[in-house]
This record gives sequence, C-alpha cells and structure tokens, in this order.
Amino acid sequence: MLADFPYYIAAWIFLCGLYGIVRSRHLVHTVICLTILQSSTYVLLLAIGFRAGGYAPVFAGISPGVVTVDPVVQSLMLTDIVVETTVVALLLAMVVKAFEKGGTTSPDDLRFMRG
Amino acid sequence: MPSPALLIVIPLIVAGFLEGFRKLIPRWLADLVSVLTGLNNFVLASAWTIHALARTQVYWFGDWYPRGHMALGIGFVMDGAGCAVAALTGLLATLSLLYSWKYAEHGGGHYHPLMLVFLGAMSGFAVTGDLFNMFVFFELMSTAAFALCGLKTQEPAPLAGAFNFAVTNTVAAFMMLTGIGMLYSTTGALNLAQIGLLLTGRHDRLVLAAFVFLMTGFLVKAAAVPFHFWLPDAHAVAPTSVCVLFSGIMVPFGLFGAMRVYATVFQGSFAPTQVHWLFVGSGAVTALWGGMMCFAEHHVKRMLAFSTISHTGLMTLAFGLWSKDALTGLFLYLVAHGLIKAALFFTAGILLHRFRTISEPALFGRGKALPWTAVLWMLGGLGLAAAPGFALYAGEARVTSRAPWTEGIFLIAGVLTGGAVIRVGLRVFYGIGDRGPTDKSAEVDETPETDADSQRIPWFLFFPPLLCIGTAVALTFWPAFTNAAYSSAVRFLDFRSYAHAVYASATAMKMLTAAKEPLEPDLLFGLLRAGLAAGLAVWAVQHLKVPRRLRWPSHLEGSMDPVRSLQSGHPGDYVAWLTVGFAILGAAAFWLGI
Amino acid sequence: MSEKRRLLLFLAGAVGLAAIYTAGILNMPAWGTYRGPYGDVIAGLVVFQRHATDVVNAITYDYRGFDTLGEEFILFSAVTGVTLLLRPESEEKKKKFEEGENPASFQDRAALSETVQVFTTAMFGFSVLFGIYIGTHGQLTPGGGFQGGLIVAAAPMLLYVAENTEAFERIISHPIADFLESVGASAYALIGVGALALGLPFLTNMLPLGTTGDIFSSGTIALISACVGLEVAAAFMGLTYEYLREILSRSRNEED
Amino acid sequence: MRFWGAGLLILIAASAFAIVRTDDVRNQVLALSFYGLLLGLMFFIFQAPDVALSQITVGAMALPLMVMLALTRMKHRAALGKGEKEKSHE
Repeated sequence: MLADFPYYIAAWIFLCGLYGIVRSRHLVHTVICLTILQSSTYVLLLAIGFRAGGYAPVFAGISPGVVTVDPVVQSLMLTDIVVETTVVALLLAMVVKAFEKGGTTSPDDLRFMRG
Repeated sequence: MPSPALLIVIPLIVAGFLEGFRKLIPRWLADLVSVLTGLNNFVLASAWTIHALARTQVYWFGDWYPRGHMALGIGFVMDGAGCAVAALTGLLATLSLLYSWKYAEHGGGHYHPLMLVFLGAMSGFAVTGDLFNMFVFFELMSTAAFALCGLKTQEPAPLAGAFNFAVTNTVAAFMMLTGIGMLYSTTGALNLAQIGLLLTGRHDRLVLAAFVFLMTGFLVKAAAVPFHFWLPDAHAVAPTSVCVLFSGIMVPFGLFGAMRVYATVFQGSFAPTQVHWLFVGSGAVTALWGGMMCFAEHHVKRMLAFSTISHTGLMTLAFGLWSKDALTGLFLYLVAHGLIKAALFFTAGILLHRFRTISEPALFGRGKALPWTAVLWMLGGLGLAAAPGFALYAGEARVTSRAPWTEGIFLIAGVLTGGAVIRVGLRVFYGIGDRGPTDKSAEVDETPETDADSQRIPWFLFFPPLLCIGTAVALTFWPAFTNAAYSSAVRFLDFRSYAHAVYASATAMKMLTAAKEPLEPDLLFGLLRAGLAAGLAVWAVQHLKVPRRLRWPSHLEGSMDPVRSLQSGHPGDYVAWLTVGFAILGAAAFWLGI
Repeated sequence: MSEKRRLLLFLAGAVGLAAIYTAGILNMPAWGTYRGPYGDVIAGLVVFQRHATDVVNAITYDYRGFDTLGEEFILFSAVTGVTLLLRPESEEKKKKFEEGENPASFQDRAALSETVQVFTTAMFGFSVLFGIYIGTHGQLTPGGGFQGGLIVAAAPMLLYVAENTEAFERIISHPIADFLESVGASAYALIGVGALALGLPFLTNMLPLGTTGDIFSSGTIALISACVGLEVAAAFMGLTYEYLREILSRSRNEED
Repeated sequence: MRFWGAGLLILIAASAFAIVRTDDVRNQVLALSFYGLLLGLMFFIFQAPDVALSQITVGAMALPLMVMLALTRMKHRAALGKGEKEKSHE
C-alpha cells in the first residue's frame, strides 16, 4: 500500500480541488481550485507511466533498448495541460465579464437564475 | 467514399478561416459558408450511414494500422449508429445556422467559427474509436459550447449560466480523464476495442472504479439527476440556435458516449453482472424529476431544457434495458427527440423575436396573431408526449414492447413534458384561462437576439421548425429508418463484431429487418398519453373553473419552491451535488457489480 | 443552500468518492511497475519509423497527432471565446470609461533604471531565440512547438516589465497575431489534408524523413510542431492583449 | 531519486490543500505559481522533461499571469466604477 502512495496523492489533490470549489467565496478562487483539481490528473498519469529506474523517453542521449518510462502518458499530459490553460482562460474571461456586468465576484450572487 | 476525417476537418478548417478573416468577410458570406459546411456534413454523414450499415469500417489516422492487436494510432469506427448520429448533428447544425441567418446576434463574427468547431467536435465524438480521443472531442465540444453560451454578453445572467456550465462540465471531464488513466494503468491501451478485449472476463474493483469515473463524466453531459443542474441555467441563457444543438444533440451525446464506452470497454467485463440496471434506475429518476420540474417552469426555454432532462432520462432507461429492441427504440427516440426539441426551440425563438420576451405570463394571449406558429408549437407538444404519428412514439413503443413495466414512466414523463408545452401553447397562442402563477425565473427576461423588424417573421425562421416537425412525422412511415435503427442496435450490442471490424478486415453484413410490433396496445397508450397531456394542460390553464378539490395540477405548476430552490445557481452547490451523485452511482455500481 | 449544508453534502459525497478512488487504487499495478505495451511498442519503433528521438513528441505530433489537432482547436475556441467575451462594447460606453478616474496603474511607478531596461530588452531577444530553438528541436530533444510558442509569447511581457508599453502593445496587438492564431490551427489541419490529396489517410507523415538527429528530420513532425508553435505564441499574445486592451488604451490616452 | 520524489509529492499534496484554503485571491495566485514550479520539478524527477517544460511555462508562468491579468482588469474596472460614482455624487 505504501508503495502506491502517488496514487493516493492524486486522489487527495482531486478531493482538495473539489473541496475548494465547494467552499469558494470568490469566482477567481473557484477557477484556481479547478486548476488544482486538474493537477490531480497530472500526478495520476505520471505515476501510472512511471517505471522504477526508467529513463526519460528521449533517445538523444541514451541508446535504444534501455528501459524508459511510458511516453504515451506524457503525451496525454501535454494535451491535458493545454486543455487546462484554455479552459481557465475562458472561465476567467467569464468571471471578468460577470464582474463588469454584475459588479460581483461572489458565487452567491450568481443566482440571477434562481427558481 | 470520401475520407471520414473530412467530417471533422472541413468544419474546423472553415472555422479557422472564418475567424482569421472575420473583419473582411461580410455577414452574408459567413452565413452562406457556414450553412454549406453544415449541409456538407449532413450529406457526407448520411452517405457514410448507408455505407456503414452495409459494413462497419475503420479509418486509421496517419496510416497507423494496428500491429497485431496493438493499436498504434487513433481509429474512427464508422458504424451505423455513430454515422447516423453524426448525420443528425449535421442536419441540426445546418438548420440552426440557417435560422440565425442575417439577423441573429453573431458576437462580432465569432459565432460562426464557434458553431463550426462545435459541429466538428460532435461529429468526431460520434465515431471515434479511441478513449482519449473521445476525451479530446468531449473537451472541444465543451469549450465551444461554453463560449457559445456567453454569446449575449449584455447581461450578467448568461455569464452565470455559462460559468456554472463550464465548471461542472470541466469537473466531469477530469473525472473522465481519471477513469481513462485507471484503465490505461492496467491495460496499457487507449483503443476502445483493445481495452474491451483485454478486460473481457476480467472483473475487479479497478474496472468498477474506472467505470464509475467515466460514467459520471458522461452522465454530467447527459444531465442525469443529480448532475443536471447546469443544463437549465445554460439553456436559459444561450441563444436559440445554440439551444437547439445543446438540447437536440449535445446532451444525448453524453448518453451516447456512455453507451459507446459501455458497449465496447465494459461489456465483456460486466457480462455476468447486472451493472446495466444502474442506468434503468438513474434514467427513471431523471425522467420523472425532469418532467416534474418541466411542468413547474414558466420560462419557456428553461421549461424546454427540463423536458430535455426528462427525455434524456427516458433514453438512459432504454439504454439500461440493454436489449436489441430497447436500443432500436432508443435510436429512433434519439433522432425524433432531437428533431422535435429543435422544432420547439426554433418556435420559442420566433416568439422571442416577435415579442422580445420568453416568459409565459408575459406572453399570455399575445400569440393570437401567429396561427401558424401556434400549429407548429402544438404539434411539437403532441410530439413530445409521443403521440402516435410522431417518431418518438415509434421509439417508445419499441422500448416498452419487451418491458411493459416501463410504460408507466414513459407515460408520466410524456404527459408532464407534453402537457407543459401544450399549456404554454394554450396560454400564449389562444389566451385561454389565466396568466398562471409567476415565478422568479419567469421574471428574468431575455434580451432579444435578433435586430430585425420584429413585426415580420422571415421565412428562414419558419422553415427549420417546419422541416423538423415534418421529418419527425415522416420518419414513422419510412420502414427503412426502423430497419436501419434495428441493424445499428444489433451491431452496437455485439462487441465481437465491433472488435472484429477494428482488427480484421471489415466484413459485409446484411441489413437486418426489424420485427413488426404488435401495435394495438401501444397505440392505445400513445393516444392515452396525448389525451392526458392535453387534458393536464387544459386543467392547469382552467384551474379556476374546476372545483377547489380538483385543482391539483395547478399546484404542480406553482408551489414547488422547496424543490426548485435546489436549482440555486451556485457553482459550489452544483459541484457538491456532483460529488454526491458520484458516490451514489459508485455505491450502486459496486452493489450491482460485485 | 447555506454554506454549512453545502459542505456537509459535499462531505458525504467526498467520503464515497474517496472510497471508490481507493478501491480502484488497490487493484492498480504497484507504482513503478507499469507493464502496458502501448508506449513500449512505440518507443521501440519510433527511431526506425520516424527518425525522431523524442518519443513523446513523436506520439504527440504523429502517432496520436489527431488528438493534438483537437487540442489545437480547443485552444482556438477558447481564444475565440475570450475575444468574444471581452470584446469592447459600443463606442459610447468606451468613452465613459475613458473619462473615469485613473486607477492605480503600472504607469504610476517610479521609472526603472536604465540598466534594468537594457537588461530586459536583451532578455527579450534571448527569450525569442530560446523559444524558437525549443520549438524547432521538438523531434530531437524535450520541447516542441507548444513549449517554444509559449516562451516566445512570454517575451513581450518583458518589455511590459521594462515599461516599454508602446512596443509591447504594438507587438501583442498586431493583426498578424490574431490572424496566425486563427489560421495556425487550420494550417495543421491542412497539412493533414495534404496527405489526403496524395491518397493517404488523414495526417499521414508523407514528407521525407531525413537523417535522425537533423533539425529537418522526421517529416511532418517538425512542420506540425512549427504550426502549433505559431498558433500557441499568437494565441497567448492574443489572450494577454484581450485582458490588457482597456488598460493600455487608457494609458495611451493619458500620454496624448 | 524515489526519496526526493516522495518528499516532493508530499509537499505538493500539502500545498494543494493550502491553496484551496487560501481565501485571498492574490496570495493564491503567488502560491499557484509556486505550485506549478513544484509540479514541473516533479515531472523532471520522474523522467518527463517534455511535460516539465510545458508545466513550467504554463503552470508557473502563463496560468498565474492570466489570473493576474484578469484581477488587474477587474481592479481597473472597479476603480473606474468608483470614479464614476464619485463624479455622480459631485
């Protein structure tokens, strides 16, 4: 069990992110917690593809045939990182605009649509 | 056949150029190019549907054919169901773009590129055979949708709706990614067929946990209770043409993704268990909840949004039955619901264009001048109640034919959603009864999205709903459509033939003929549903004329405050519900699966 | 819902979520013992098949290049969305803002020393070069279009720090940036269409592969990486500009 | 290496919690930048140099920068709004 602790760290970060969004009192805070939530998937994917004693999958310095860590998860993480930044950019633009229009950054005041 | 990549690539390339040259391209050209691109997608996907019904074909991107059973790249699996859904996407996108011709708000030229990206993403999501690629298209679809949702930036309400939509769906996407990672850790594969083969006969807690993560991701998109809160907020604020795509196809796509992943990845693993009953439960709850909320709503677009929740719940229920007939019915239902819901949103958009408001009390009696719009609206209401003659009825009859006990749920959901639409029709177009109770959401008024003279209703506002209703009726009388749905359903269930198509050469398959259904009891139920829906509507409108003790339908309309305050508009609430829903789904999956 | 009830509700769900996550982890292969074949098969093939040495980039831009196409369009639609949301409103309203009070802006600070200004300008050149280097060697060493593009996009920020606001604005608001952002993603797709025109499946690497270790090796990987780099650089400059547009136009008005 | 990695992971878990508990958004942004650097460092240690480079450019630089830009713009607007109000009072 102790050997698996990076996975538990990923789960912990996931819960932290959710907790942050739930208790958030500022919309920018919500967005930042979303990025924390996302970083949980980085840790998970990285931990999955890791091999004890493996080299980075770049054959510039090492000869082909040595043990490397999994390159596919790293490729997935690259995609993941872009997805994160773009969603954050979009969300922040919404927050800015909501502030300019509604004059508030509190999630409690998002209830224009209650009912 | 032209490459299936064109389904995705053409809209994306056109989107890039429209955005890059947006300051030089006049409005009419952007409209024309977008409509033609949508039409091209529809034609291409339809041709592929016919082709795919004869044989399921695989298209490997970058020429990366699998080595043995090891998929090196990303493959599209062109099967009947996927192509048909892509064709429906193309049709609805074309009509939406036609609908927004010339007058609709276009956000400084950004509207068309975003719509085309949205179209391309949904087409890719329908046919992809790779789990991570599915995630990418899911995110692409969502990103375009978030942006489209905030098109009307003049007020804060759209931004609140778009923000909640974005936060919940992004959390869902990360759950999906967690599930993908879990599956990858044990199988080392991302191709759906490959994972499915590796998991066949293997059943442990890891597979179940990954299942729960992936399904939560998809069901948030499919707006299953209690993941549904974002949907009415987003629908109420998005422009009409975007709502059509949201309700008609994006939300059902959440379910379609769940079905695709269940049929390929998990079917071999879950074969001995009863996990699919999970979807029956979730679907039944969602259908009833959505129906109830739908009848209680007075903001017309929100009302239609709740009816989408209800109907997607019915489809989830059909999926959970996991039989050939249920799936045939589901595909018929999906197409028909997309068309009818599109028609209703288009018609609601006409009201918004003409009267500059979309709240039921404010519109009371004002629609008398629009007799033809009234006909469209009432037909849509009957269609939503799955009255005989509409393709929804054909789908519903097929689902319930093998599981008669589901009839009750279909009945209640159909009566409530159809009844709500007819109720609005009676009040708005005929001025019958009273204005009905006002509620807070009905007070939130929408800014009009068109800038034309609102006295005239141009033909391109009228044509799309007419075509949708017409198609929804015509499909019932076209046996080839039912047979195609049946063939697709049989193959959708058959993971062996799917994996065979992916790894071996595609083998030709016969077009199957669906068995004729004994129609009499269903016809009776269909008529009963339509009658009850109309009756409920009349009762609600005329509630002052009936004895006090018999006024309960009007209570269904008004005093639902404790329930409706759950729809709080607070992102924290929604995420808390999402977590709870995840836990419930997980508990059910572990209970049924171990 | 009150905050306390919301937290209680979340707590109930979180316990379930943690339990399910843990149940999954318990059956996952132990950390550091990843077995799966996918990455290893590609790692074994890549030098031979694609003459590239960085396996991650070969996967990103070739084996799973279709994902990256989707990813570029996610970036595209997000930037389009931000531009849509933050677009300036009618002229009349803009004027009202321009008449407003002067907020605490970057302009209020004391002038930076000349040394710092010279240093940051030099760093600007260095960043651009470094970004281009990272962006063009993606198939060989860690890096690639995405990282390179971001570094290039960050370079103008140095000018902002050095209070060379005018040059900063001229760079990030240049219409070419907007154009590249929109068309860069399409260019990627067009490279894929090039393969279709030759009768090959979409996104097939159809260019000569060159010598392993060479900057022009690995066929379309380098080309696609360059397209991505251009798009990313333009996109992030565009994002920066959308946020700063108002503030910049104000400070310019004050100088007039 | 595993030892350092483990320590880093624990540090990351702790800072993730600290960030979501921070209520002041400006402090949070600074912490986020630091957190991005930690993640980048972790990617280096666990043999993912490509991702590390991305993470440092995005997580430690672009992302906090974007949040700062958004906050700056909001502050700018708020100051404008105040100015307008004061004017109307006069």
